[in-house]
Amino acid sequence: MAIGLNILVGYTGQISLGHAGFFATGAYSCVLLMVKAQVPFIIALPAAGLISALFGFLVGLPSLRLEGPYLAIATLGFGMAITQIISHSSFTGGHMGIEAPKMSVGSFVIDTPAEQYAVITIIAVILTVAALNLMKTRVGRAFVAIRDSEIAAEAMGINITWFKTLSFAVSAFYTGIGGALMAFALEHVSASSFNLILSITFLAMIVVGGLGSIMGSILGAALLTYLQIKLQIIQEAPVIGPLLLDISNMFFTPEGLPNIQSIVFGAIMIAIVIFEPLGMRGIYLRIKRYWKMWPF
Amino acid sequence: MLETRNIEIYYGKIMVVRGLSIKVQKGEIRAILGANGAGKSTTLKTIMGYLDDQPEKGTIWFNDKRIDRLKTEQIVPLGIAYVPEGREVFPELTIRENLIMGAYTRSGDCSAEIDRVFNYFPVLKDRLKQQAGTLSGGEQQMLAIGRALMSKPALMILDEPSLGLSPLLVTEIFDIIRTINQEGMTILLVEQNARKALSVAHHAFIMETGRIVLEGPPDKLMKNEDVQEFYLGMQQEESIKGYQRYKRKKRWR
Amino acid sequence: ADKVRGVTDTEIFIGQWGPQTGPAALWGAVARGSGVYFDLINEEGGIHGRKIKYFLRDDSYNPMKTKAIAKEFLEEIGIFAVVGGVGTSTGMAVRDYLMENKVPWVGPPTGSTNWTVPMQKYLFALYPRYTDEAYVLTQYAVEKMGKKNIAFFYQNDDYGKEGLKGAKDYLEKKGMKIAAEVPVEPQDTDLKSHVLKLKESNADAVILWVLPKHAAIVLGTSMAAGFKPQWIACSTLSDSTLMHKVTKGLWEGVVYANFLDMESPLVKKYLEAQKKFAPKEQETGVFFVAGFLFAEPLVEGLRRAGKDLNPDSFVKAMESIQHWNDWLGYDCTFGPNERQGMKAVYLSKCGQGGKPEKISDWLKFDTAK
Amino acid sequence: MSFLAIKDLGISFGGLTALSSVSMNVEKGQIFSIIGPNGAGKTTIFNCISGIYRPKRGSILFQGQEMVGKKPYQAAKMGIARTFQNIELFSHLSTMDNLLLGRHMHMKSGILAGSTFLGRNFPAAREECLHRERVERIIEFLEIESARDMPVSALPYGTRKLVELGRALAMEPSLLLLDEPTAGMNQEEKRDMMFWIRDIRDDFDVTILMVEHDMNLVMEVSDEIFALNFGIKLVQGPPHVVRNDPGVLEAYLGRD
Amino acid sequence: MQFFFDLLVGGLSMGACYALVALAMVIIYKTSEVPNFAQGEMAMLSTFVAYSLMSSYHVGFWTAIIATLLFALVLGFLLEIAFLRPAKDPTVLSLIVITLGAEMILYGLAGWKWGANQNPFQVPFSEYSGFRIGGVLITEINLWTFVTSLVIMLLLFLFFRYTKVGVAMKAVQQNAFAAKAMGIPTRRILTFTWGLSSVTGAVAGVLIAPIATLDTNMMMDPMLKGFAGAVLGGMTSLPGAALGGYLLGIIENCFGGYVSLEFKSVVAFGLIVLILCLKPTGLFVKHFERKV
Ligand SMILES: Nc1ncnc2c1ncn2[C@@H]1O[C@H](COP(=O)(O)OP(=O)(O)OP(=O)(O)O)[C@@H](O)[C@H]1O
Ligand SMILES: Nc1ncnc2c1ncn2[C@@H]1O[C@H](COP(=O)(O)OP(=O)(O)OP(=O)(O)O)[C@@H](O)[C@H]1O
Ligand SMILES: [Mg+2]
Ligand SMILES: [Mg+2]
Repeated sequence: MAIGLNILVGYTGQISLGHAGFFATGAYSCVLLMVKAQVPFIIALPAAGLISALFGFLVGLPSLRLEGPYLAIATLGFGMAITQIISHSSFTGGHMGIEAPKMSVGSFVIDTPAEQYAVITIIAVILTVAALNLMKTRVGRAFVAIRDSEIAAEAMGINITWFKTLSFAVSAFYTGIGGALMAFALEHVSASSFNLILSITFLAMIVVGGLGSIMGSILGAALLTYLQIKLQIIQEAPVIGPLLLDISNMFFTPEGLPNIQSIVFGAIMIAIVIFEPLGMRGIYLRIKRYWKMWPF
Repeated sequence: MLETRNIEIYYGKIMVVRGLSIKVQKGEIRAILGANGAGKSTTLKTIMGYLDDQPEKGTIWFNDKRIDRLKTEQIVPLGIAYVPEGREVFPELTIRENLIMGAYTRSGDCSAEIDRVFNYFPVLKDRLKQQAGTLSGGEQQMLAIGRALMSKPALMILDEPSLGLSPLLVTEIFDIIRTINQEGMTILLVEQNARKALSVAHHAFIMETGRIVLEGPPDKLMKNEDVQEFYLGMQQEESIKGYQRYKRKKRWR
Repeated sequence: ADKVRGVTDTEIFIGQWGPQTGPAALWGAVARGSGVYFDLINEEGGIHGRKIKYFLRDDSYNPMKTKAIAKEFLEEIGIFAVVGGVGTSTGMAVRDYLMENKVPWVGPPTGSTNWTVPMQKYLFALYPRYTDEAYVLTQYAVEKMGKKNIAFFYQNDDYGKEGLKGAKDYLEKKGMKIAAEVPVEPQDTDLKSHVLKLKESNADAVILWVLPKHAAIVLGTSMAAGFKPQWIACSTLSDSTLMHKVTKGLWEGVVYANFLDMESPLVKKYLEAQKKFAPKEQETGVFFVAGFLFAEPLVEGLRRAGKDLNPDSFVKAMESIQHWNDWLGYDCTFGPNERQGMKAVYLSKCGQGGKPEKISDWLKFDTAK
Repeated sequence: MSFLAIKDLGISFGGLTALSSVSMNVEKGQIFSIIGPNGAGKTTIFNCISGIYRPKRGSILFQGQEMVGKKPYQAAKMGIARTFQNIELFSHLSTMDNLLLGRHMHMKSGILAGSTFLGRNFPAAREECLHRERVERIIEFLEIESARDMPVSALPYGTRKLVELGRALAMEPSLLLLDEPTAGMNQEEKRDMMFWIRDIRDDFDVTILMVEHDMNLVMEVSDEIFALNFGIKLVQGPPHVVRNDPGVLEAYLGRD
Repeated sequence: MQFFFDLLVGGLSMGACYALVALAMVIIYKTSEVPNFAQGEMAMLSTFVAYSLMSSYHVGFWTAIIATLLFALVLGFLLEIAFLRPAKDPTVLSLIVITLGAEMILYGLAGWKWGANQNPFQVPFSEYSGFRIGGVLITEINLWTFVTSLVIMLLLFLFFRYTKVGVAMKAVQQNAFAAKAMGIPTRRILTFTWGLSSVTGAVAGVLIAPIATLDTNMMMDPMLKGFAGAVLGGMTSLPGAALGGYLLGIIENCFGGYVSLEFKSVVAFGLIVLILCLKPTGLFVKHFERKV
């Protein structure tokens, strides 16, 4: 659910390294609501989003006066604190995490992977449309304005304090919902999953997808998730696999080969920024333009 | 001394400067006048090597050396100083540090130059330790010009030096321009204040949508009717009185 | 017969996850060790004509990824059983999922009680429980080494906490008090304040239930602080050559628990297999060999299950393993109500140059209590 | 009671007195110009009025309300719009979006309404259409149609100034602060600007407070001129008075 | 009391390492406004180079260190030239992403090459003995760490304050456009800062490794703490960053010693958030208000 972060970073230009924290908040609050308070899924999901938003709001408050690296550190602190607290509290299942119940709408229980996938897609589509709409109208424009020039934005009558915090909250809401959905997809939540690397991956997703573009966020998230799965078994790939093994044997250590994941990931992030600053959206736009010109 | 031969400059696919040739002779002041968006600043930036892969066509020569496609940091040491449009001081450095940066390409002590700058702009002297970003608009403009003087260039390129200056200061700045020119510096000037520019220049160009449409010595240009109307604003009286808004677009086509 | 997932006429699919990258990659050797073991078995002709096809996946010690891997195992590859799979929180993320889908799982390489309490039909644990291990270690320290003031330095998660519980159980029984319990967070590198806490307690022995890295740092830092108790280490720190190397010799004299018999002739055979199948493998220490250990009972179970292999026949076969000793561990025993296969450790002391010196026989847990 | 009454305004920056005891009254419907040498404190006055600086002493009464201590966005809500000396546009946005941001205060849709519309008839969409129309009218008025969908960072300086003016107009202010509106323009463009300033005052019914260095323009359009030097008032009065004031001549105009 | 002084010494020596990392980050931040997240990994890789030289090629310690610092310098140059320079119209965010990408690449490479093992890092001075001041032991390595960090800090400070290149580095950050107009070779300056910063970071790595043992994850925690220290000090101020690093080390140790070990690391961040709320640009940097 990179959309959330994109709202924050892409649109208001605030950098957060703590989104894993919101992700965790969303996942845990949704699961806990359902397990401990027997709240039905359709209520627990938005509630989880709102709880994350609340946290986002609270984290957003100090962020008002911070920017750049200062903000990054503050949010990083939040992300670390949240996971630390979760993993030390027995209410949240400690390090072991907790099992997530099945999603259900009314009496209809969703349990096959296909159904699960469908539900998640539907929710994602609804949220995407909402985000697209939001960005086209007053609130969204205000977010962008703040990024470009705070002074001017304020002179337009935009209450920066309010909108900055709001952007944090909205972004946290999205991330929280994302976290909750993830909890259901994996049927388990566990504190140690929500680490700094996750936050970085989020950031990578939106950059790869294209900053300030909602379509891009989705594409980016999809691509990176796909790669994450496929790179694991790179040794099994034809041609490249044996070749890499040979290289490993010659210059590196073969058991270190899985680290190639991290290398490829890093390389992709850099390549995208260097060659296609607009990310996947840029590529998409270019293809679109190309087809428009076709056959000329 | 400086010469552009038939240069064409593009922003992406849009041609902004279309076959421009200008020459600046040693010891002269030359001015480029022109409406908004004519491509004046673009031309200067290209001369200074700011725009990658530009000019698309044509060549630029400085003292018989080809300088197009050189990097800015290679061009400056040849003896060209540039005062960009819109001041562009180093906001968090002090005035002193700003000036020192102006002399970056020169080695050795630069206190003599600093004194010379303070001589031209005494205001700056009182603010030696103030951060440049907190200066008023005009003060920043003075600093920008002073900073360019620090490198003792052979050619100085100024982009709208009078922007935002009070009338008194505009006069002063042009006096200074004339003085440094008399001390031997060649000057290329882009200006909106045509009257002032023409009063100091030896030769001027008028630029419209990427082309030179008129050039010559100032007294000749002053006599041109269009120049009078659009750049010197001599016939404004009646149209204002009549509250009539009319515009003659598409000139010199 | 019906088609059984992960079993064909010629192959059995076995999966394992393990951190090959990231902060816990050290343990990744376990999963690679198992791989070599399966290669060896296949070379010897497989099991009832079937070869083992082994799937190793990297989860970077991230439960979220482990879960994704488990799903891949079941929904895409279709494996018969899981072996090993380092990590408690990672394993817990998939335990119920695997059990619901009747995936036999042999030998999760940690000593968590969660594997066997409550009992899971398809889950066979081998690694001696941390609680029990800590119990006997403490007992040994008090009874055999005459230590009176014992402190406990543990990683602040279930791994460390279970160890702590075992130690406290023993001390409580003896009416003794623990000198200090000092937790360390997995990501910490600066342990000065931890050491000062330990030093304050005036402990004459400190039990370590931490990562090798932290063990090394804490020994070094203690040395610098002039704090020199008897160090006693849990079985995850039982690679004394490695520990001796990273502590630059400080490990000498440390007493630690072992769950795998490095002197067994099997080890030699296994290391030869490694030379053959994974000649470049560098980490052939205890963790790597442990990868063999966790796979041995699985293979034994597969053998006993015979040609007609399915999860339930496998469980039956596993349950028939009683006091089995033809492996690296000790006295493997399962039963209809017994899922903890191994219940003993022996102690060693790190001698000169990191050479392990066995100082006790196998200490069986049930007799200890 | 004056429309805008500044009394005894003073502010200093670390030892430097930028304004000392400045007082002025601006009447409704006036075009009121502030002139003065560089660094006199003109922009500082603007910054005080629009809430960006907080003056050390003095008061600013706008339609009877105290402005000192108000935040910039509050000032904007009360009907004060401004342009900036160094142009502060939202450079990644198009001209259209920039102007729509000017309408920010007049729009109401919040997060919920903003994110949940599907067709033209939802309130947020309707509101959006309405305001777009208004903005179109301003674009037409300033003749910047060609720039409507261009990102403002690619516009020439003069056009950017116009966009900024348009954005201020979109706010429908009752007081408009213009900081050097014609800097960087040539005579012809300045002349256009002069007409616009008058038209704006007449058609949009706003009071205009302007800082400008072009004396021809100032003298032509101003009803009242206030001359400032080193944070101190030199003179105030109609153009012909100020033009011939010896203090102004000496400090500002020079012998021309 | 002795307990407190012990904590203090521990805090100071760890703080010195944080301070070095913080300095390294500040150097790059000063010229490009980019917090360099690859800093830790750069240091880790350099330390591994030193380790390999010593253990596999039996090079002497000091030779290895000099070779390593050279390596670090070149690594810094390379990263800048290969990754940062080609970026078209980079925003701060995209640069940050590049450093994150570089971080992942370096981490992956190190893991690939050196595996996951813990390695002992030998130094010719003792980790365990040293001299005592009133019962508090200051080990040789503590002393080395402390002195090295101070010397480097001082050198850097003088460099930035008094040399033309130093001032030019600041100028590049504030207005690269104008810096070019002054004839400042902005790109070369950037490359140079990366080299300088990389060397500073490598020193930190070499000083941390003997105590923390060397593995690919060694620098993760110090990197974050160093970053936090830099932010605490104000991100653009060298003395601020160094002090921030020291402070962080001390606070952490004292909190660990007196309050709770569990939340030791988190508290450091919590505290920073608190301080940032009160002083948004860190302790030692004047907030610069942009004038309009
Ligand atoms: N980055 C850019 N991308 C695309 N077009 C640009 C860019 N910068 C300038 N232009 C276009 O190039 C043309 C010339 O601009 P330039 O700034 O050179 O004009 P100018 O003569 O200096 O005008 P002014 O008097 O307003 O400064 C303008 O039409 C402008 O829209
Ligand atoms: N934030 C600040 N910090 C320090 N000094 C400031 C600050 N803002 C303004 N000043 C100083 O106050 C004085 C007045 O500045 P101001 O910008 O009001 O001048 P101005 O009249 O608008 O001049 P110009 O016509 O050149 O724009 C200047 O000397 C300037 O250096
Ligand atoms: Mg221009
Ligand atoms: Mg001003």
